[in-house]
Amino acid sequence: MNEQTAASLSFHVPEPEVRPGEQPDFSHVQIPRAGSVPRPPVDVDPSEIRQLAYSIIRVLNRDGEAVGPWAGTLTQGELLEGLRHMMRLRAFDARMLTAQRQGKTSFYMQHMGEEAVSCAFRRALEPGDMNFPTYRQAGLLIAGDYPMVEMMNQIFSNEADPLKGRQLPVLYSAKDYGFFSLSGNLATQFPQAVGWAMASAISGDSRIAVAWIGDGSTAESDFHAGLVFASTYRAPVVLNIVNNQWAISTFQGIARGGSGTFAARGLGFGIPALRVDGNDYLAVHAVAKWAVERARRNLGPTLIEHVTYRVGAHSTSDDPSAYRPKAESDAWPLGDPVIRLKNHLIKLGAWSEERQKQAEAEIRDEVISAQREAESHGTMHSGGRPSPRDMFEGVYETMPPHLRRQRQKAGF
Amino acid sequence: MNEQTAASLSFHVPEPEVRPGEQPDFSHVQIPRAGSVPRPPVDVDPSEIRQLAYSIIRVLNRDGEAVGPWAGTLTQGELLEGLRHMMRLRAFDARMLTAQRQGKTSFYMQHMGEEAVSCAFRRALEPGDMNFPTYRQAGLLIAGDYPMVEMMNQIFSNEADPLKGRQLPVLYSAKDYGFFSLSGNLATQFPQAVGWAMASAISGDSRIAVAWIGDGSTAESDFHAGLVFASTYRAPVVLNIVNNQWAISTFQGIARGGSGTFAARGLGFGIPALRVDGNDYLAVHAVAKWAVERARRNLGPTLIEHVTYRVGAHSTSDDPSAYRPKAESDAWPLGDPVIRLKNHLIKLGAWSEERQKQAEAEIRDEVISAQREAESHGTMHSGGRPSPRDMFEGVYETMPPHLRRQRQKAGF
Amino acid sequence: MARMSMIEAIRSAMEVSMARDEKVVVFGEDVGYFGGVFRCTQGLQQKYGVSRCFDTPINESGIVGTAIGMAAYGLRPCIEIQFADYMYPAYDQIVSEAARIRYRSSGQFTCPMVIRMPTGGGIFGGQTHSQSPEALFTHVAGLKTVVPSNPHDAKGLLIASIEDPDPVIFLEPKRLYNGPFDGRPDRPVTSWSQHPLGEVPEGHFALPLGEAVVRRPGRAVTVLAYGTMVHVALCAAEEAEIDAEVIDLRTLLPLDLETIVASVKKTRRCVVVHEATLTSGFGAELVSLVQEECFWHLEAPILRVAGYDTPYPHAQEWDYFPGPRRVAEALVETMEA
Amino acid sequence: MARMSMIEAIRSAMEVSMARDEKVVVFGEDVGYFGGVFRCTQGLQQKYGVSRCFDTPINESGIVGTAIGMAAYGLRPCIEIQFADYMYPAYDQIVSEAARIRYRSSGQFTCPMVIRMPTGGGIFGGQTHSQSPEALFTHVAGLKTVVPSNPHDAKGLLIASIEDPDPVIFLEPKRLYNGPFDGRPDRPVTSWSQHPLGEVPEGHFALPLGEAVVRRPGRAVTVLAYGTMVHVALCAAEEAEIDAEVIDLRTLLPLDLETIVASVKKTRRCVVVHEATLTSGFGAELVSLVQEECFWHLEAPILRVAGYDTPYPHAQEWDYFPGPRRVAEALVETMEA
Ligand SMILES: Cc1ncc(C[n+]2csc(CCOP(=O)(O)OP(=O)(O)O)c2C)c(N)n1
Ligand SMILES: Cc1ncc(C[n+]2csc(CCOP(=O)(O)OP(=O)(O)O)c2C)c(N)n1
Ligand SMILES: [Mg+2]
Ligand SMILES: [Mg+2]
Repeated sequence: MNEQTAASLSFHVPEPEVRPGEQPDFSHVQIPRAGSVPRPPVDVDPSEIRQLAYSIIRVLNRDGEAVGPWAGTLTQGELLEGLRHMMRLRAFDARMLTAQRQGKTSFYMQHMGEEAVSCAFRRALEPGDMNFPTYRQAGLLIAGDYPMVEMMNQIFSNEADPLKGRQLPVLYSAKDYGFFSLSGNLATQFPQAVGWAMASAISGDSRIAVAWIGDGSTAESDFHAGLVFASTYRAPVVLNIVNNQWAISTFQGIARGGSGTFAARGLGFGIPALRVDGNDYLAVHAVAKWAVERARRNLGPTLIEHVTYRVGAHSTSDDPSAYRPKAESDAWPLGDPVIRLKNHLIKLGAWSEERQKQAEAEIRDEVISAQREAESHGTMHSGGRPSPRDMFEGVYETMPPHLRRQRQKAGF
Repeated sequence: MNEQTAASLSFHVPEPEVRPGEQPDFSHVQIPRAGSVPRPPVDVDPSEIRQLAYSIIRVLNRDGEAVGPWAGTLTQGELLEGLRHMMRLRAFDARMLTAQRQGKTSFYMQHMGEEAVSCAFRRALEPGDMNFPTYRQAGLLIAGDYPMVEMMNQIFSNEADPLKGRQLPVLYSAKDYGFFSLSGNLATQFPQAVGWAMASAISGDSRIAVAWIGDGSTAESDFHAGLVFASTYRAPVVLNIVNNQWAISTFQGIARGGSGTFAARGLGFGIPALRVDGNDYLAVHAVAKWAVERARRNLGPTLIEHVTYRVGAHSTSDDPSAYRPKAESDAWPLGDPVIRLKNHLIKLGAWSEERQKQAEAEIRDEVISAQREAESHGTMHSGGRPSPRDMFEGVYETMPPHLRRQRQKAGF
Repeated sequence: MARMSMIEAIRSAMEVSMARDEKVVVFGEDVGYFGGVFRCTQGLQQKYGVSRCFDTPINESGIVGTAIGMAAYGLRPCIEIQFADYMYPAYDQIVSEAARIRYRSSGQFTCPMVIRMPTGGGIFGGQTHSQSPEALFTHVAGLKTVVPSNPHDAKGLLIASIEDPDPVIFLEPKRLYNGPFDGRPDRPVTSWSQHPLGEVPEGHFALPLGEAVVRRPGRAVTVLAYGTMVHVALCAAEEAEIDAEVIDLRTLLPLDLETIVASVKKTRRCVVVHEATLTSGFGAELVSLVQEECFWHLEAPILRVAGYDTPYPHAQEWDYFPGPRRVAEALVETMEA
Repeated sequence: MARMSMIEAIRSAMEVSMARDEKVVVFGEDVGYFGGVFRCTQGLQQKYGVSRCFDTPINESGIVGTAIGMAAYGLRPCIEIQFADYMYPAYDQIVSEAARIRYRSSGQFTCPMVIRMPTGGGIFGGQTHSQSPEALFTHVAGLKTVVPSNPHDAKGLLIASIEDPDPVIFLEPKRLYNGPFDGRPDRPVTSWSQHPLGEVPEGHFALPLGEAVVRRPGRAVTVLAYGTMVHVALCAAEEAEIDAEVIDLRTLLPLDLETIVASVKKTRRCVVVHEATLTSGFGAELVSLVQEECFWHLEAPILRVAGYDTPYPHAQEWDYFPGPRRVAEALVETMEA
């Protein structure tokens, strides 16, 4: 019945281009020229912009100039502030990594190389909008002026920890700053964000939700759940994929499979999908603004893939030298977001290497003084811990009898 | 910061074109001419055939002729046999619906209107291939010459039931006929099929797997899990979506959302996606053959959306007149699969209305005699039931002590 | 007061809640236009519009996940999982998310929501329309679990659940939807219109979560039951002619341990009944608590009558179902111990 | 015999199994090239190739679902869920599918597979790297559940699990990976190289599922424990100077009830210990069985020491953890009852 002979099948497992000891190689990553991708009107028919899921929107060119139709969404003052946000996040990370090594906290996760994504996106939001982030979007807090000392209190699980020591370090929650309680379980926030957005629409509100997920976590089923509901109810939500090329030890090909891009996952749902240079502060902001406006104007969800690179280890429990070449991050073709924005501002004549140095020193001081304050409330392995009594509180609004009995027996 | 005013959001819930009491309307369903969709080579680059996810492959035209590049995959003898398979399935359904009304079984689910999908697909498979079906693919059994009397024994939960009364009627299992044990939980079979296919590839085998899912169930997360794994490992599997327009009371727009088609869900995974006229026996077979060949030649998965219509109720527990116009199925523009194949064969001069009548009578007799035999082993509400002792068997290969104690205490 | 079936009582609870509080929204598979496969939400979309009662895609994790987002926003979702057997795809959202959001955010975000789901067998539903997964919820800190046994309680408890500030799992024994089933399928079905607990206040009324009720006072042995098994236990007590005190737990968590302990200290014997599989069922927790609290009063081992540790079979449903005969046997065994 | 940590013993079990039977395949998140975040699969890909040991997308339902398909095909998947806390997305595939395929197909299809997952706290992992979900498996007919407490058993039980014809949940107390942790975080960590049970046969050896072992014979009270709590219980017995008989259950289902009953009938007292939350934990099942079987022998209520009914907190980990002090208190309380 079938002409083909019964040749043996064979099993295919995607492999990264290179492994430790080999020469980093990103020649397979296609990067369009800055300014070359068109900017459609926000009410465009999604089926007309499918190609945006296969390109990369970029604003900053090699010479540090902002070019093309996506340029011009931020003033110079805003850009200077943006640079400062990214620098602050980077300095914060550096201090906390050291604090972890010193045993002041059990765990930390850094953002090195990805600072532009959350910092620039944050600027496109209004007060009242709600992010449903992953652990790698602390830039939303920094750029939203959440006090660093509060972040440190959480990281140190000290007596001033707003989460009372209950959560793993970096699993922040900051409702008033539009930052939803972080989960340790990947992808669960995706349908939650969509639900929050649906609730806003149901309530005739004007606030929107923003969902965040990593490249590896798009494989999780809740990514699908989020897309299905967002598509069906045209929820006012922006769905962000941060493709930093790695998911702990697995390269993005394991999650992406035969697909062209992660953004393309949105096309099957009729959701407009854009890819953006995640190391380009201006491009991220422009795309965020476009998507936020769609949501706010009741035009429905947008999916954004932020193309970036995880320069550091996955977390303080990880050592990437076991699975990728050490110098890979240097070879990453989209460069460093801080340096790129700095160069742009210098090009504009609004900044200089000296002012950069000076700002770095200021920011370091700022972070150090915040740390000093936080440490005065205790660190993980010093005194000043949340009380064990707290452990029993807040499981329910009112403590049920069985928990009361348990606390009593525990003697707390 | 944002120019737009804070206009109120509003909530969108997709609604079908018409509801009970209104005039059926399928004018929004775009149906290309038979023969108009090209047939690419099986080793085509998936990114070159994305448009196939938005069209409908059709072979039989209005005049009952087989036309275009997808025609010609079956001989006249095979077509005659195919007609008989569909008729047998329809007659089987009719008898079982009656049997349910008579209390001989607790439950039944019919295939009216969708017979071509499973019957034609089955022909493209080889012995040893494995289907992971839904409850609406009994055509795989009928066209695979699984004894009808065995199906009835299962439906009647009688003493000859191959599944010993353990399963809800129609949740068949027939390993030797390439039919995986049916689950009551939607979509779980999707990653399972992919896993079976991966196992075949890992083992250097030549057998392939076939997954089945309904339009409504594509919303389930396991649909995504299946696509992700199929894409990553290029598993030798054919992934079928049977879009019969309804999921119990919800029309396909609830699951499809803003998407153009269900087939388009595959594009984001780089999986070739085809849409086919599911009421066209020849088209289903041609597309099945194409996809099966891809899998067999280690070219990876294919996603197929079979466009059809659920003419009957969801199950014997359902009454569709509560949620859709009664005459909607008459208005369905792709016609009836049995009549269309019959007309084609008449056109070919290989068949006639008289032979059709005669075949109907023969098949009815065949089904009746199978039913008589099955009923001799008992029905749900007569004697001849599987023993309660069986209830404790087969939970594990070897009965553990606690189950032995429970059975002993039960006195069975 | 009005006469209601359990379906009508549940519907009435949602209707009353939606009328009182526009934050209450209702959704699930087939729940909107059609009104649910068991018709519990019939008419709600017509009355309150598609924004407050709507159909969803078939994705239980999405249903619960979006409801969590809505609850965090400030709405009060009351959602339906079509059968309890289909809650597993949502289990992560329930356990890792709904149950923990208040705790992990130190109260910044809360999750007031109700997840309704029909449970239990007795309708020839086979293994995926018959399960009783309550123990999978009672093990999870942060959830409350409610199981009504009649229309009156169903309404009062559902309203209380919707008004509760925390996530509540609301299990509806589907075999009771239309009448007080006593576990004897050979007898004609009685309807709620014949039963005093089919009399239900029409307007708003809430029954506090965490209060059990004695359905049948007795001195010989305490029977702990909930849902369908309450009626089975009552029937067994009559048939065995044993003066059992039958307690309807109504809420499994928080549990009304006081009522239980008072009864067992009085009767000095205890039988626990449920339909879920025996091993690690909620009965085990009840046995543990009773023996911890009443050890010195007990005159016989506490017995459990429960579903066998097999999947729920289709044809052998009535062999599987822990009916009055099995309960009566346990009562006799306890009395003779 | 060789000296092995628990990680090495688990790796050795997979290595031996893969060498003996080419049907054994190993996969999971970060399991292939990298060798797993706890390094349990290190070297397996190099030795047996990417077709037999490989990385997967991050989708637990997909991992278990594809493994079920592979098992139905005829392979023997031994898969890793990175942390037990992340098994919930796969719970439907485990409960509704893996556990029931043999039964519902009347043996046409079977599901021989092992799902390995690290469990338990004590590593400052917070609520999503610390859970002990064993009761969520023991309630499910069709699953077996295994929890080793040392390298020797881990290897023997894992090999037996891989060779078992049915699905086995293999829970690995991660606090024991590198040494026999006794629940006193203030003391220097001992390593398996100092412990007799760190001595493990190098080649193939299988320990039958369903056999408990007495770790410490005693006459005063029986302690039922598994995993990390075995070591905590031993420590508590020493510290309280109570002649406790400590039983390491090893397999929760099937359970070695005989060994348990024999011990309790001898000691007449019983304490049950686990790290999972108390309510509806596996301890409840143990208490129920012991009181059913040994009622007339018991001289005191059976006590449970378990995790509190809250999410596993981060900073208060050592207040939460049921350490030797709490176990010792229960021993004393039982003795004084
Ligand atoms: C449900 C679940 N499965 C597995 C994990 C373990 N885990 C934590 S982070 C991570 C990798 C995520 O990668 P990606 O989504 O790319 O995000 P990134 O860390 O790169 O920002 C994994 C597997 C988890 N936290 N939750
Ligand atoms: C996990 C799960 N959720 C819900 C159901 C209830 N259910 C059974 S069939 C069905 C509709 C499925 O529709 P579709 O996938 O379109 O298949 P069709 O019936 O049209 O063939 C639903 C919701 C189920 N069986 N399993
Ligand atoms: Mg990543
Ligand atoms: Mg359908």
